[in-house]
Amino acid sequence: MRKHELTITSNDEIAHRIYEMKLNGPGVKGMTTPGKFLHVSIGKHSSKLLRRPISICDVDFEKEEVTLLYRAHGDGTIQLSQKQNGERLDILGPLGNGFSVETTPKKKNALLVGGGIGVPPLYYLGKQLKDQGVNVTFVIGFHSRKDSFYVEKFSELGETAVTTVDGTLGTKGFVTDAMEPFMCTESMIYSVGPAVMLKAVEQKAAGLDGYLSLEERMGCGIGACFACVCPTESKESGYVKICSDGPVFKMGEVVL
Amino acid sequence: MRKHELTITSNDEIAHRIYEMKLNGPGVKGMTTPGKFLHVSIGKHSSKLLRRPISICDVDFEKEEVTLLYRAHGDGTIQLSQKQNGERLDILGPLGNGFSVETTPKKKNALLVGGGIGVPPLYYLGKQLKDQGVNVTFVIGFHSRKDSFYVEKFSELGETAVTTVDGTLGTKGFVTDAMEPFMCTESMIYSVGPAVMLKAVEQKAAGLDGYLSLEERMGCGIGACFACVCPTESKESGYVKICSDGPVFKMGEVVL
Amino acid sequence: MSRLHVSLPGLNMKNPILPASGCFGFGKEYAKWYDLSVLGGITIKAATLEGRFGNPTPRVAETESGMLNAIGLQNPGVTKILENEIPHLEPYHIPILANIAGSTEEEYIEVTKQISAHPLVSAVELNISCPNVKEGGIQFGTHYQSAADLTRKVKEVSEKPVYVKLSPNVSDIVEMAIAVEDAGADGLSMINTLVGMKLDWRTGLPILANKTGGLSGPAIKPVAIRMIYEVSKRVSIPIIGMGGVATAEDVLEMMSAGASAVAVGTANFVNPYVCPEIIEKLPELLDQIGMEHISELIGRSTKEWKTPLSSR
Amino acid sequence: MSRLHVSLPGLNMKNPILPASGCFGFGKEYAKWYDLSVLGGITIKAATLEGRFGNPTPRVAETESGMLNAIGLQNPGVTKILENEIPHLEPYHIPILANIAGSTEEEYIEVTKQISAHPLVSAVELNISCPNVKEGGIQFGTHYQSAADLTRKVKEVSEKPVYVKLSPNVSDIVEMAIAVEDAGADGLSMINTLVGMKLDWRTGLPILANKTGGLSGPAIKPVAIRMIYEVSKRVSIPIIGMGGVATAEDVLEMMSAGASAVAVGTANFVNPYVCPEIIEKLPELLDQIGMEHISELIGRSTKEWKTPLSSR
Ligand SMILES: Cc1cc2nc3c(=O)[nH]c(=O)nc-3n(C[C@H](O)[C@H](O)[C@H](O)COP(=O)(O)OP(=O)(O)OC[C@H]3O[C@@H](n4cnc5c(N)ncnc54)[C@H](O)[C@@H]3O)c2cc1C
Ligand SMILES: Cc1cc2nc3c(=O)[nH]c(=O)nc-3n(C[C@H](O)[C@H](O)[C@H](O)COP(=O)(O)OP(=O)(O)OC[C@H]3O[C@@H](n4cnc5c(N)ncnc54)[C@H](O)[C@@H]3O)c2cc1C
Ligand SMILES: Cc1cc2nc3c(=O)[nH]c(=O)nc-3n(C[C@H](O)[C@H](O)[C@H](O)COP(=O)(O)O)c2cc1C
Ligand SMILES: Cc1cc2nc3c(=O)[nH]c(=O)nc-3n(C[C@H](O)[C@H](O)[C@H](O)COP(=O)(O)O)c2cc1C
Ligand code: FES
Ligand code: FES
Repeated sequence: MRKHELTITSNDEIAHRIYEMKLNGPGVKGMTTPGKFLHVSIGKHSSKLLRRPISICDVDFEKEEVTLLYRAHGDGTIQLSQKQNGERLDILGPLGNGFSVETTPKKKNALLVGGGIGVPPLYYLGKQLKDQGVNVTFVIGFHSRKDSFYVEKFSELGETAVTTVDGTLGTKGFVTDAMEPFMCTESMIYSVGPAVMLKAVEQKAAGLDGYLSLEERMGCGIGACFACVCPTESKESGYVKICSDGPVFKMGEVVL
Repeated sequence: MRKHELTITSNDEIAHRIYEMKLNGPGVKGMTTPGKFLHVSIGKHSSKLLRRPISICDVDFEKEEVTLLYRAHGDGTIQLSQKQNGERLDILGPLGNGFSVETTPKKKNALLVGGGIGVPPLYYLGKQLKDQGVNVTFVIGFHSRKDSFYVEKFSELGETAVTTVDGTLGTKGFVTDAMEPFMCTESMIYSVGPAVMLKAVEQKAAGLDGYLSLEERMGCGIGACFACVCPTESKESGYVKICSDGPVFKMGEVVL
Repeated sequence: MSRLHVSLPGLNMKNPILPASGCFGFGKEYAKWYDLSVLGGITIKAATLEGRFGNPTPRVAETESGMLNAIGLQNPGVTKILENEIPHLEPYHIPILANIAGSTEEEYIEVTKQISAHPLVSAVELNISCPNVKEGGIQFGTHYQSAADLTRKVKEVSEKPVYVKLSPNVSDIVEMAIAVEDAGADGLSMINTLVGMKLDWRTGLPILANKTGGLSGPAIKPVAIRMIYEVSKRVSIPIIGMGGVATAEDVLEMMSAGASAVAVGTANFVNPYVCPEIIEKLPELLDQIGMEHISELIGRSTKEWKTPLSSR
Repeated sequence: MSRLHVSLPGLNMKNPILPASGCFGFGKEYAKWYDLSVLGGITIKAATLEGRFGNPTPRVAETESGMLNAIGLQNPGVTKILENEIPHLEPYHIPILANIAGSTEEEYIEVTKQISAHPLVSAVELNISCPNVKEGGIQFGTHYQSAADLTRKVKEVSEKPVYVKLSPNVSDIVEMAIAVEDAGADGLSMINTLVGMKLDWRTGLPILANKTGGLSGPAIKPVAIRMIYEVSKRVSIPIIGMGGVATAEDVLEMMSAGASAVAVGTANFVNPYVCPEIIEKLPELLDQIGMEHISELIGRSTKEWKTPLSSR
């Protein structure tokens, strides 16, 4: 939970408007937990003030290199996509509470379900689960073939089912249409994506244990501004802050 | 009078906070007249919206390269000073009316007087006058030795007297303290600098012909917004616009 | 390009884009950069009865994503404008919106009489909101009774539709809008600049000779959007929206908030080609959102709200 | 560091910098980033009588050089704040300015009574200017008679000095400032946020669930500087200035305009270390302009004006 300057070592479009950015620097060594995010500044002189929360997608500790995957959608991420190798980014993080692979109960099988730009953190999570001997299966969804990414890399970690809304790759439909065959009472569910998707996942996986990663528009990213609250019934206050209590919550803990 | 994208080929600090920037591109070929200026954008994503007016200091037509000298003083020029080779700048220009070497009356001797960051356009002007066979003399003033620049390059064009406010280089004092010895009835005066200096030059050179280049905070740079007016007695309207009627005016034409 | 056509009282525009008053002179300068006939219309610089020299310099200062100006209504006076400026615009065949300023009711009335009678002038825009002159409009712009009275009197003499340009420096802009609508305004222009100031941190002194100035540019767009949104729900006359528009996306945002046409001010200084570039891009954006005609945008924001986060 | 010391009613500050209300929680989170004892003081999040959940999300949106927020005064209520939040600040030995909000006069009065009695609270800041709650302050913030009445009643029960936080969304902020000064305010805080809005151009719908929100950040600094400048010339109580401050240079500008201390809001989100970084840089800037003590800055701008262009 510190501020770092990391140097861009690559920044390439790997699918339609999807960029893979690698960043290098000593700050990387604290980035051990999947599901945590980096709060990325667009640049000191930019008229875009607020930082962008981006999940850790992978870390190479030997090279001191973190990988981020992001979609160039709005002004800020479009500006990020124009950055050149060698430029430095001002980054806070890792922030939040991630998927705590070591301290949470594990099961033999893990089903990792992600949609669109919610997919990236599942890669780092899947890698760590596999290292711990868990049998990982991925169900990842995209809008269309041209938006899909990392399918091969996921396949190297475990069985990977792909869905696309338009049917141009894998099964036509949503991730929730494709997850059933891979679920069993032994499965631990991990899911990242928009709230509507998480809600559907929660319903499909009723009765199973799991973790969900939420997203919301953020101000501070560190729990001070109350921009990112989400209602919960399990806490006296009635809410959690996604940036600092989450973004990862136990399934059922928050009201989606 | 067009919009160009020029590529930075060098951007070096040549004196304390004084940068020499070279820019390359086909747009350079129209930059034939000294005293005209370029209206330089700090960058599309910068929170600094307004363009900065910077004088043409030199042009190499073979290389299609224009040289600008600027002082990194406020936020905008500091951002300019951080630009790297290969980055592209969005530039309007050349704008305004410069020192029209070909169409205005010439004399055998020309005395070019400039202070601080008013010095750069005198270099391009001096070069052209010399090419036309005029005998050029420079009186250039700086605050201190560490702020001084281009002294040798000026000396190659003609006799060059330097003044500094603190006496660390050349004569101690202002340019107006040092110009007298170089003035004769045959001299044409050309001067660029802050209004107070131009006023003093005008007084010293009373009776002689000459041209002064003014500066003012600008909006549009092309005559549309009326940000940069200066009173004059010679026009019915009572004013001139520095950006489009100037920045160069005949001595005596405007009320300083 | 008929999918961009919009029609407002007196202003039959082939697209909804026109330069904002004071940011485009009388068109002459920008006509050297591109053919003005591509514009939906043009708002010309404020006219007063006599010529005015305006404020001392410096007249502009830069702020974060914005600028301050205190030009002070410099203009050659209505007679010279009619003689020397407006005729130059004839070849472009675009509607002309003539901005009018004054220190007294009488001055507004007299200028309106003269300028609205010119055959090339399509409509007038009452500038009751210039923050940069002591005697000159702002007193009308912040008291709604005076604004309504002035509007009524100007309407009586004007040969063309009258747009009233509202000041954002008020506690309740809806009240003001309703007052001038009731007084007979044919349309509203909003917003004028916010009053602001910048000091040199080294000296502590104001950058502008006039000390305060009008804040314009992208910095103020959220205020403009909010005001247009609130006013458009409460009046039935059309709104020419402005305040910080710099891109075609901004135009869509402002029309969604309730504007029927959009004026571009400060952005002309940043990029002289901004108006034609916006106009060219509009059809592409309409395609992206699957919309046939630009007028379908107007007031979309008042439809029921759904959380936009889940739209990815 | 005594050259940075400033003293305001109830607030004896070793430097003029404090975080602005709502942008720093109750200090706990930022205390993980740096030692809060370097601060001149701290403004804590608004307290209401009962706990409030606030508005639905999204609660923030980004604008050019600014942001909109519509948090909606979420807080656990004054009792829990006194029990669970304020005690955490004891170790830092810095003045605490407690921000107070409410829907009714009675609520403001009751919260003031309770919070001003806490020994760690140095002064209270009456938030009569929150634009994001329907019932909650803004009606006091735009009507100067209500503002004055409320100030008087709160002063009667408060055990600590009272600062009134003014809304910039008014036609005449000077009138408002004078009204609350006359009613007994010990100081002013200004400015709160401007009301703004942002729409998604694709859907035309507001980004914020609350539709409108409060605009903060560098975009609004020129408005803040202007208002502080105008008000400081007309009142004799001190002003805590805020609105867009992000650098030490901004602090000098704001104090020159007339502020006696400066609060930093949005900039904390951009850079969590911004307050200590500003504090560290202030002496260097004072050296650059040859000034011994920071309090000499206050109100420099009202000295006679000289054209700054010729200063190079
Ligand atoms: C914990 C977390 C992890 C995330 N991980 C990733 C990731 O790995 N890869 C990726 O591409 N995206 C990720 N996102 C979403 C990403 O933060 C937004 O897509 C991005 O901020 C949008 O910025 P923009 O400049 O494109 O959009 P703009 O519209 O210019 O953004 C304006 C403002 O809205 C905020 N915003 C806009 N959309 C979103 C959104 N969907 N979620 C949160 N804030 C938003 C921005 O942060 C900014 O403050 C994550 C979000 C969260 C909360
Ligand atoms: C015709 C002309 C030619 C010029 N030629 C040169 C040159 O060759 N080299 C050089 O270093 N400078 C030159 N200047 C001055 C230069 O434009 C300013 O120093 C520069 O714009 C300041 O920008 P900033 O970002 O440092 O300052 P900031 O304070 O960040 O600028 C804020 C705003 O004020 C304007 N501004 C500030 N100072 C000045 C000034 N002295 N003159 C005009 N505008 C100002 C800026 O353009 C900008 O809009 C020239 C000015 C004019 C009018
Ligand atoms: C330099 C300048 C001069 C202006 N002059 C006028 C004017 O004469 N009459 C008027 O009604 N508005 C005037 N305005 C206000 C603009 O027309 C417009 O309402 C405002 O700038 C907001 O739009 P923008 O952010 O696109 O610039 C002026 C604005 C600027 C920047
Ligand atoms: C997220 C957020 C929450 C805020 N909450 C409060 C609040 O509870 N009480 C209050 O008086 N002001 C509140 N404000 C206003 C700030 O205290 C400050 O007046 C304003 O943001 C301008 O300063 P800035 O531009 O430095 O942020 C809030 C501002 C923001 C951005
Ligand atoms: S983003 Fe500020 S509390 Fe979560
Ligand atoms: S800068 Fe606009 S008229 Fe000269």
